[in-house]
Parts: sequence; C-alpha cells; structure tokens
Amino acid sequence: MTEPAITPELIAKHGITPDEYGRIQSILGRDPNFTELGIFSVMWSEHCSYKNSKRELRKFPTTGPGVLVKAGEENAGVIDIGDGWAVAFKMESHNHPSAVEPFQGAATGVGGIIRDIFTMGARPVFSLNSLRFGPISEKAAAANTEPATLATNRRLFAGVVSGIAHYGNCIGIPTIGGEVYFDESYNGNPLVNVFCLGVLKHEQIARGAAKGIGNPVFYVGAETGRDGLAGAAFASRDLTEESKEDRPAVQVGDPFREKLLLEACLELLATDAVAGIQDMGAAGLTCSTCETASRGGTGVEIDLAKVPKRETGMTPYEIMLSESQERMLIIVKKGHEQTVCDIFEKWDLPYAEVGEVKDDGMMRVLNEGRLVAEIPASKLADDAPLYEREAKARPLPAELDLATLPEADVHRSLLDLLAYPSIASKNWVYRQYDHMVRSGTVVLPGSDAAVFLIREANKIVAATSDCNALYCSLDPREGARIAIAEAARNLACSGAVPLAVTDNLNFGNPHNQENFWQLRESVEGLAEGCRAFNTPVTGGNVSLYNQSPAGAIDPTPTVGMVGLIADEKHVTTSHFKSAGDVILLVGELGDELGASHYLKVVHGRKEGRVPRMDFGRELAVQEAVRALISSRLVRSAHDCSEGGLAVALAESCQSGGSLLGAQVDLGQTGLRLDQALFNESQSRIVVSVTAQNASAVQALLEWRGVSARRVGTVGGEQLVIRCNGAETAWSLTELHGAWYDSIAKVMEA
Amino acid sequence: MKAAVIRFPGSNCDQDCMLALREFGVDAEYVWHKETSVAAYDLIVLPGGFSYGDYLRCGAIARFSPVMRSVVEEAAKGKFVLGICNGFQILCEAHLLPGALVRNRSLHFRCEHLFTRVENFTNPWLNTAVTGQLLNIPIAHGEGSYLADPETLIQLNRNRQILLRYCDSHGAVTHAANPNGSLENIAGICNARFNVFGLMPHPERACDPRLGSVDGRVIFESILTRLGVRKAA
Amino acid sequence: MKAKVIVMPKRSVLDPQGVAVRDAIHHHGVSAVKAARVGKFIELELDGTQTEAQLHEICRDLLSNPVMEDYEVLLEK
Amino acid sequence: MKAKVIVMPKRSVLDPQGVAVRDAIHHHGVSAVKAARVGKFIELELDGTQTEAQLHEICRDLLSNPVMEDYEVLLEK
Ligand SMILES: Nc1ncnc2c1ncn2[C@@H]1O[C@H](COP(=O)(O)OP(=O)(O)O)[C@@H](O)[C@H]1O
Ligand SMILES: [Mg+2]
Repeated sequence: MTEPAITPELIAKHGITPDEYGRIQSILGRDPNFTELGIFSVMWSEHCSYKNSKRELRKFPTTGPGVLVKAGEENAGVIDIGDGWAVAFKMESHNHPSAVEPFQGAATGVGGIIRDIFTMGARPVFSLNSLRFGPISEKAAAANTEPATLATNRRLFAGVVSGIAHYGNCIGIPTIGGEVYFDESYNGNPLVNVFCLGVLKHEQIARGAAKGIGNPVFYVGAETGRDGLAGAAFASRDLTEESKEDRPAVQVGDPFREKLLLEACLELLATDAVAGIQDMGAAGLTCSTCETASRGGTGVEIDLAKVPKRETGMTPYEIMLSESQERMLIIVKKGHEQTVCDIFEKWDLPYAEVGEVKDDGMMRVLNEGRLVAEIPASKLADDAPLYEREAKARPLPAELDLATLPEADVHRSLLDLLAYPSIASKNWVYRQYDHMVRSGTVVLPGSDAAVFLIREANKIVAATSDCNALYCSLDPREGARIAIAEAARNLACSGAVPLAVTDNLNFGNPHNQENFWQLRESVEGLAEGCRAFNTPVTGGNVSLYNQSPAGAIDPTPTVGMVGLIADEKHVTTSHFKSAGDVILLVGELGDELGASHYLKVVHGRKEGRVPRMDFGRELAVQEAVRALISSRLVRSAHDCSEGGLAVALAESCQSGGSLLGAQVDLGQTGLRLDQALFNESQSRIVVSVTAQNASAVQALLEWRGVSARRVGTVGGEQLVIRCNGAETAWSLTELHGAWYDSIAKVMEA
Repeated sequence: MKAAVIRFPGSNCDQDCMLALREFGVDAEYVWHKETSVAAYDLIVLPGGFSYGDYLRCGAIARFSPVMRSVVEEAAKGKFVLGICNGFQILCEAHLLPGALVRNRSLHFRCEHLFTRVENFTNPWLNTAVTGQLLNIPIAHGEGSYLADPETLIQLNRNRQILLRYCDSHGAVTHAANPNGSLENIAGICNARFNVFGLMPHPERACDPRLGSVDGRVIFESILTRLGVRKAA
Repeated sequence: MKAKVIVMPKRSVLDPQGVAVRDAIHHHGVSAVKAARVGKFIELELDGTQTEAQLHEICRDLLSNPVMEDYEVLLEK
Repeated sequence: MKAKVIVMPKRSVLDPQGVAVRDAIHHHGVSAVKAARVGKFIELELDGTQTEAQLHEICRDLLSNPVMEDYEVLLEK
C-alpha cells in the first residue's frame, strides 16, 4: 500500500503549523512519513500536549503533605487518606464526542476516566458527573430560541444521561453526585465532565513507566478497530457543522468488556508481574507507547502485526491512531508472561505480546518486522511546542443599578427559580444512575455533597463538583475563586475536611484573545482558591475549542473536590429534620444581586458585578460549621448558592424523604425584598439545630467571631418568610410541585 | 452451612452480597461461573449486575454458563437459591422461576428506595416477617417489569408464590407505587417448592444502618433461620 | 451464507418502546403511523455446516424468550 | 399497510452485543456461526397517507442514528 506524500496541505490537515513541522524535522533529522505525521499530530494536539494551557497549569499548587502522586506525573493524582490507604481521582471531559453522539460520547467518557483510575492500581469506587446543556424548555430559554434548538438540547441531555447511566450502571460503579446547568452558551456544544475516584493502599500505586530493558510489552483488552480515529485531534478543533460528518470519531463503549478488563487488571496488579501499566485513551497506542517510554527513560518497540484487530486491512496509521475503547498497555516483568496469559484467559479477554522495552529511547513501530515509524519517545511525549497565547481582558461588569431593576413578585419569583432546570431537583437524572451499588453511599444524591463509605479502608469521603459559569462569564477570576470556595463549602456542610481538587477547564478557542484571558484568569482564580483552602490540585483536564458557530461557551472551570469525614457521626445532610428545630443563618444576610440567578431567571439579565469572595470570612464560616458538626450540634446544613437564601430554605424543606415547612423572620433588613431573599452573597450556610441547643450554638459562633442570626423554626405546612414587615407564604405542595418534577415534566412531555 | 455467591462475568453486586452474608456470620465463598458444581453449598446466591453486559436480554447468556447446570440440578434437589435483580432475571431465563422480566414501562433505569409489602411469610425466605409488613429496600434496574401469562399468574396467586409487591408508604399496592410496570406490582416470587426465590429489590443494600435502611435483613435472617444457623427470634 | 433472525414482542405483550416510537413519530408530525412495535434483528454469518435444527434451537433457547417473544428465521444463501 | 424498518450498526462501528451473541452461540456448541450483528426491527402500521419521503425522514431522524447506524425500509401493502 502506498502512503500519501507529505504535502503542505496534508500537514495543515493534520493541524500542524509550518513552525511545528520544522520542529518535527529537526527532531527526526528528516521528513516524517505519513504514519509519523499522524503520530505527531495527535501527540501534539491540545488534548494530549496541553500546548496552549501548560504554562497556565503550572500556576496550580500541586504539593502538600498528603500528595503521594502529583498532578501530571501519572494518569491521576494520589492522595493519602490515612492508615496506609490512599485515593486516586480525576475529572475528564468528553464534550465533543457527546455533541456528535450523546449516548456513546458520554458512555465512553465514563469508560475513559474509570480506566485512568484503575491504571493507578486503584479500585474505582464512585463517580460524579458535571454537565452543561443549552436550555431545554421554552420558559427557560431566550425569547427567540427555535423549538428545534430546544429539542436538540433535550435530545443531548437525555442521551448523555442515559449514556452515563449505561456505562456506570453496567460496570457497577455508583454515580453518586454531580451538577447540571442549562444556558444558551452551551447550545450546540454541551459539556460532559466525568469524575471517578478509586481507593488503594500506598504500596499498590502502579506506574505508567516502561521500566526494565528487555521486558515484554503486552496489549490487553478489546481489539483495535477504526473507531475514534484521531479523536484527540478532533477534540482540539472547533465544532462545526461538518463535525457531524466526522463519523470515524464515534467510539462505542462496551462497559461489559471494561468490567472484565478492570477485574483482570486489578487481579494482575496484585501479583508481582507488572513493571508498568498505561491505559489507551486519547491517541490510543501512540500515546501509551511513547508516554510509558518517556516516563521510563527507555524506548519501546512494538510490532503492529501482533496487535489484536477487529477489522481487516488496517494501515499502521489507522492502528496507531485508533481510539478503540477498553484497551491497556502493560509492561510485564520478564519471566512473568504466563501470569498475564492465565489471568486474561480466565477473564476471556484478548491479549498479545506486541513488543519489548529497549534502551535507546526510541518509539519504534514495526509492521511484520518492517519499520513504519521511529521517533525519539521523550521528544514526542514531552517536547511539544508550548504557546503563550495573547490575552485581552474583557471589561468587568459594572455594579448592578437596582433602580433599573423592577421589583418582581417574590412569591412567583421563588417558584420560577425552583422550577428553573439549573436549580430544580435533579432526581430525573440521578434516578437513572445506580447510585447505591457497592453498598457505600451514605448520603445519596440530593444533598450538598455525596458521602461514601469506602469499606476497604474504613474511611468516609465526601465529594462534590461545582462551577457557577454565569459568574465565570462575567468575571472569570472571581468565578473560579467562588467555584473552589463553594466546593469546599459543600464539603463543610456535609461534615468533611477538604483534601484536594481536580479540575476540568472548559473554554473556547484559545486563539481568541478574550477566551485565552478567561482561561488565564480562571486558572489564577482556582490557584488562589486552592491555596486558601489548602487543597492541592492533583490533576484534571483541559478542553478548549468549545465553540459553536454562535460563539464560545461561557468559561467553565469545573471543580471536583474530595474531603474526608473523620467520624460517621459527623455525616450531615441539607434537609430539615424535625419540627421545632431552630434555623440559623451562619454568615451575613448579604445584598449582592449582580450575576444572580434571580436576575437571569426572573429578569432575563446576565449582568452585574459577581459577588465578592473573601476567603478569610469564607474559611471562618466553614470552620465554624464544621466545628458545630463535630460537636454534634447540627441537624442540617445547607449552603446558599444559586437563588440565594430563599432557594436554600425551600430546598431544605423538601430535599429529604418527607416535606417539612419553616417559619422564617428576617426582620427589618434595610434591603429591597427581592434583594434580601435572592441575593447571592457568598459565605452563608443555613443550619438547623435543636431548640435546646440554639443559644449554645449562637454563643459558640459569636465566640468564634462568625456572624450568625436566628432566622426561624422548622415546622408547619408552609414556608413562611417575613421580611421588612411583609409576609410571603408558600405551601409545601406548591414548592414541591415547582421544584421536584420540573425536569421530568419537560423531558417526558 | 455454606453459601455460594456466583460470579458471572459482569456481576457487580457480588461483593455487596458477600458483605451482607458475612455480616450474618455465614461461611460464604465466591464461585466463578466456569465452575461446574455448587453441590457443596446449602445456599446459592445469584447476585445483581449486568451478566454478559445484559446483551441480548438480561440473563439470557448467563443462563448457559457452565455453573448454571449445577444450579438447576441442586435446585431440583431442594437446595435454596436466591436471585437478586440480575440474579432474578437469570433464574427466569433458566426456567427455575416462571415468567420473565422486561424493560421498565418508563424505559428508564430506576434507582431509589421503595417500599414492598410482604405477601406471605410461611416460606423459607420471609419466615421472620409478618404478612403485610413493609420493607424499605432499594431497587436499581432498567428491566424489572415482571411478565407472565394469565395461567401462570393464577398459579402464582393460588399457591401464594408472590412474596413481595411494590406498595406506597402506607402499604397500598397502587399503580403509582409500581416503579416498572410489573404485573400486579410483583417485586419477588418463589417457585412452587419455595426453595427458589427471585426479587428485583436489593436486600443486600439494606442491611447496614448507615445506608438508611436495615429492612433487607429480614430476608437473610429468614433463610438462615430456615437453614438452622440462626435461632428464630 | 447468512441467517436473519427477527425477534418481536408477542402481540399480547405491552411494548412500551413501540408506544414511545409511535408517539415520537406523531410529535414529528407524521400521523400516518397508527402503531409501532420494536423488536430485534440479528444477522448471523454462517459457514454452512449448521443444521436447520441447530438454528431453531439457537433462536428458541438463546435469541428469543418464548414467554414474551416470537421469532422468525430466514436463511439466505 | 405496513413498513418494516431494519436498523443495523454500521460495519465499522463496534457491536459489543453482536460479539457477545456470537460467543454465546459458540458456547452453545454451534461453531457454524462466524459472526453476529444485532440491530433493531421496527414494524410500523400505516394508514396509507404517508409519503415515501416522510418514511425516510422518520427512519433517518428518529429510528436510526445516522452517525452509527444504517437503515433499510420495506413497504408492504
Ligand atoms: N448530574 C448529576 N448526577 C448526579 N447527581 C446530581 C447531578 N446533578 C445534580 N446532582 C445532585 O443534586 C444535588 C444538588 O445539586 P446542586 O444544585 O448542583 O448542588 P449545590 O448547589 O449544593 O452544589 C447534589 O446532591 C448533586 O450531587
Ligand atoms: Mg450546596
């Protein structure tokens, strides 16, 4: 078979710039052949090389006493949780594949992140998912939105949720939490970020390095097909109408195969046979061979003829660039080959010895003995060009002028907010996920953070994912700072101490100067937050080029945060527990309406100054609530986020098994009523305590210098809020009717 | 007394079942589906999950696993066999239980805590419960809608082989309380000899108080009582 | 040589998928579709050494479940 | 009047279900089956007022996913 000649057009088609091509020539000391060109193009894509974002990522704090494996070192970071146990966790995006084929795109995203975790030697124990779509209902969309756009968004949403359910449920890893937001900016470009956490003993950490000259290299798992050809390159381009024609980019996930692969790999890792292990994710065989060689400071030689294939007549180019799912590369200690064969036979999985670790630092690819590619591995893996893109600041929005804002009816407004899909209960989503398998989910989805009992380690961890992209679109730095603070706050409300962070940076095309500025501001904001909360970043993912013809998405730096709960008695949920309990607002009453969901949902305005985040005050509030929880004084804790205090109260009335009303009196506030109820000032937590403990709790908070006020009591068939002498009441059925089935009503119509 | 938890490729509640059994002090072992005999065990548990990825039909392929021949033989001898969720589906496919489990009426997978009502306690599986007792046990399935022809249904009712029905929190067996479209809200049934029991809810997920309910215990307590390893309360 | 196997839900059995498909078609504005039923189509590639009895056995025992489904098998040379 | 629609995974797309079915058939002792692919069979009952274009539109937009599947439609009077 003759390969295409290397022409400037072919080079451009591979997304390689003339400068980059020059760099390739100097690395090789010659022109690359077609296969080599393909290899460089995927390894030097943004998705694999982070060439546009790496300089920014260096700003994250990545070290700390508990960090066992740092960000970027391996497939996922590893954090100590005590008693010789550790957790590995990471977040990964599958935005573009999900835009083209939502079910399989989301499913393979879940499969990919799970492989990242068990590659580390960890047993995956739970997942989260963070999703963004365009609006799904007429009511929640801009006035001129086409019905077809809404229908597409619903189809994407339904497809993504069932894809995640399909993969996660089948493989038996519970999906215990997440977030879903809807906004016009995601029309045509949904975000699908998936998170997985696994548990392991310190000594079980597996490495993705090709160590030991002469060690055999094994390919295990599913056969290679033409699917997902060059998906990494695909994820590093803007989405266009033609993307739908990018048929080969569709990969089909097989969670059943992955379950077998997971069990077989963990069984194998428990033996002494493995020198290194690496999953084949983006850029498949290419990425796994050159990265293991680069990490090991060695070379790897493989023969493509030995690779198990699903289709006939595949070229070396296709085999090297295929992104078929459910495959791994394993460097086996010489003499232990039989162990590998026995275990993979037992699990009925394909495997093959495809090559050997060499001492010359080359990634050498043969096909039936004939040389098809030869590239210095470390140069390919680590010497991609790095760019400092031009940034142009967008002016920060002015403070909202309340005089321009008509005061809406607060009764109606709260119901509208509760029914708004971003705020409404997500039960339609998480009911489709098996969130209880593995018998560890102590706090089910629906509270502030998910809480999971890791039985192997006898540890209780809490996890959450957060990002208010509306804030980020107006002020990316402050929005990112708030994302970290909110994640930490959600953990605090659950009784947990934050440990570490993983992030997923979703932005538009970095060649656009404003987009790049958003990325940089967000990274710096996240970094500030991580330092404030002492939570190093252990890894994450960058997804750029999130644009549709209408423009870039709102900047969305999603944060996944993991914390530890010291004692099972500290596990706390967000819903009220019994009538007669006293409700306290920890933190200020607040007054910032800028960038709020009230403005967006009720007034159709995405504007105003983003609430200020004062880390000192935030930490004081979180620590105070955690201290109260440790003293077992708190019956429920729920932070104020989208929709402010009124939404937080309404959620606490109904997120438990049964409905419980509340009588609230805010007194004379000096604020407008809508401002008092719906402002989104930060650092506020609604807690309920027994009547008996109320004064003691207030005294404790005062002693800690944290402002708090007694705002009411739990009980009754209504939520009643008195403020500035006016009284507004909502029946529980009314609140529940707005909030609970809002998404189901839209999706099942 | 020894119990076996069968592991099919794709089983994923095997560890949860093992955990529950061991909590009760049962001597339990995993048995790989390629094994050919379960004669050594007194209680055989087919756990939930997605055996063979649920490809084709839930349980359709697992039914032909080597171990199933022995399970069928032992069941015929009167050994106790418990099938949970995917295990229930496999038992139906293997004709150890009548009927079939089909796609939920909503077409969605559903995972949540639900109530079921004990319909009959004079059997090995619920002898420590009382008729009418409500059990809060979670479900998690996409294909749990029980289906059988009218004669089978009459038989099941006449012999009191229907052990559990979905109900609301007051015990009413209503349409609204039916999560999947099962005939007559059926959540669990026995064979005519009462030694084979299949149910869609996951009792193994309702044994630890930290998980919100311990109502699943009654099933394990009952069968262990019947097997004489646990004294009746 | 090929065998094509069609597995359909029995008439007496409610087919929620079929109902959903019909409703979606109506939503789409095509009212000519009065009913829809959804089953499986399985294509088997054969080397010719099978017997007809074997084929039926596979269809009856594995590819369909007689409690809820009927099958039809077509042999193509 | 009826339309029968066959929706099959494209040749190049992984069909894990087909692989599982083939393996199960082999376990069953029938080695004559070299490969299996599993798709959908949809039967539509029509009142005759539809156009051919409508039928194809339904097949393309609702019944199949053109990114991964091909369809075939047969009209029966
Ligand atoms: N995609 C999802 N998958 C699983 N659970 C979800 C998902 N989206 C939201 N949830 C759950 O719903 C609850 C409310 O979510 P959210 O409104 O984002 O909470 P918060 O504002 O406290 O961060 C949380 O328990 C969350 O885990
Ligand atoms: Mg919260």
